[in-house]
Amino acid sequence: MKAVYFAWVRERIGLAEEEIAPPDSVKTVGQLVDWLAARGDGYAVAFASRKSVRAALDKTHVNAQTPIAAAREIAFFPPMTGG
Amino acid sequence: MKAVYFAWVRERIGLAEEEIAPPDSVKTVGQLVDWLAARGDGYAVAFASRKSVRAALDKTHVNAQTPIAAAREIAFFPPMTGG
Amino acid sequence: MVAPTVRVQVEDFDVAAEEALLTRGRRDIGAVVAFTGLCRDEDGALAALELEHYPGMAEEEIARVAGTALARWPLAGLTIIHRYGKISPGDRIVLTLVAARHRAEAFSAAEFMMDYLKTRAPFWKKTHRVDGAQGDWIEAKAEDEAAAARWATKSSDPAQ
Amino acid sequence: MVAPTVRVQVEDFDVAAEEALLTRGRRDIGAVVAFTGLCRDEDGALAALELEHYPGMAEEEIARVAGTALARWPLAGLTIIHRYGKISPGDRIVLTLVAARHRAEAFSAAEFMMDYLKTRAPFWKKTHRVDGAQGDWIEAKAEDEAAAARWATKSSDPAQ
Repeated sequence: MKAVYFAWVRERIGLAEEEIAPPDSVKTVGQLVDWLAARGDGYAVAFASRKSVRAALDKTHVNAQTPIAAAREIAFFPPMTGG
Repeated sequence: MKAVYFAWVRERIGLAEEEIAPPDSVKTVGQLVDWLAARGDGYAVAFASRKSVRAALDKTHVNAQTPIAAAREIAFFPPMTGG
Repeated sequence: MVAPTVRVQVEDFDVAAEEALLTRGRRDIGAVVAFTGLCRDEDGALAALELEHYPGMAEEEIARVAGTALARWPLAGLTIIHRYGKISPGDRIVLTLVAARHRAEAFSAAEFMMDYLKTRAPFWKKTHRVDGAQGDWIEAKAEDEAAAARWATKSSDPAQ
Repeated sequence: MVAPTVRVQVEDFDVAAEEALLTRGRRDIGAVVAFTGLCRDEDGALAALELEHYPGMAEEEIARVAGTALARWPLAGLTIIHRYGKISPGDRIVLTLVAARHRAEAFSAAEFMMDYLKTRAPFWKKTHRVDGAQGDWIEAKAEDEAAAARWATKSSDPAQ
């Protein structure tokens, strides 16, 4: 699946997007965050405060409990500051 | 003093404005309304529903209890429908 | 202290031009709310509205309510324009323009101004009907009184 | 059913032109509320804002909130334009334009849209400081969450 990152999540990870292939044991958004956070220092810093990072699955807001299922794109970003 | 009338108060009385000279016994806005209402049919119809007529003394909203005192202009009109 | 702009006029107004006047050269304004009131045709029954006003008092009363809004919210600018005379369906009647640092006070002040204009500014609307019949004076609505009443506070009710 | 106009763009927008598009030829609109959000210079400290957005999701999310507003209030028209990219102090960032028969629903829908845009639309603002220092990302405010939360109802909370 494709992972996309925005704002300081993007800056800390050092990538705007990447293809990821989490193991089958990663079933929820929260489990995917845990798996990503273990990939390296940038990821660990980006996800250090779990509650400061929001997620969207195929461009719809989701929470940590949401199953990833067959989603093609997952996005991680800080709380939004539009308007 | 000058009396000015607006909207259907003006139409019913048949005048936009006039000079009036109420007797000294007329001390409040309410008493002035009673005095005017007795001046003729148009006035009686205009002031038939006391609560439907609003008043302003020298261009400031007032109520029936307000003393006329040395006011130079009194206005009578229906509830406002601006905006 | 911000001075409000208040105009009562026959002519139409230009919302964009008024907005530019209020914000030009400013870098401290984060929110502008522009409310425009338009003449509706009442499902085709209305040919025009005739707006009568009390010259002098209309301007004074609007300025007084504007002063209350400026005392109540921290605003950067406030413009109110109210037309009178004959107005056709689709035409503009009234503009309330509020500039502020933040959106909450801009929205509140604009809605407050409109609620008070409806019930306190000396304007009256007579309808001209499409069928040529002499129209009636539009009656004041209880819901407009209620809308104005919800802004009342002990310290700053312009109705006092 | 009214279809909202939603645009996410780099270019500035013209409030008057958008308002004309929404009201032209209509005689059933009594109220138009235009909210414009502008870039403040934070008392001279800010050189510019850099707005990042999530292409695709930004449009979809705004359209979804607009759909909720249209289901909740009887509106005649709704336009939302949100810019991204580099924006200087004094420049426009966002427009919410609501047309309706009556003012109460126009004000409510406009404020609802702005409260939800603040907390739900995927935009992020980075500051560029006048002193040339690398600016920070603007943090989400608890008061914006609270402002959005007050619109929640069992039946129509777009956060659900």
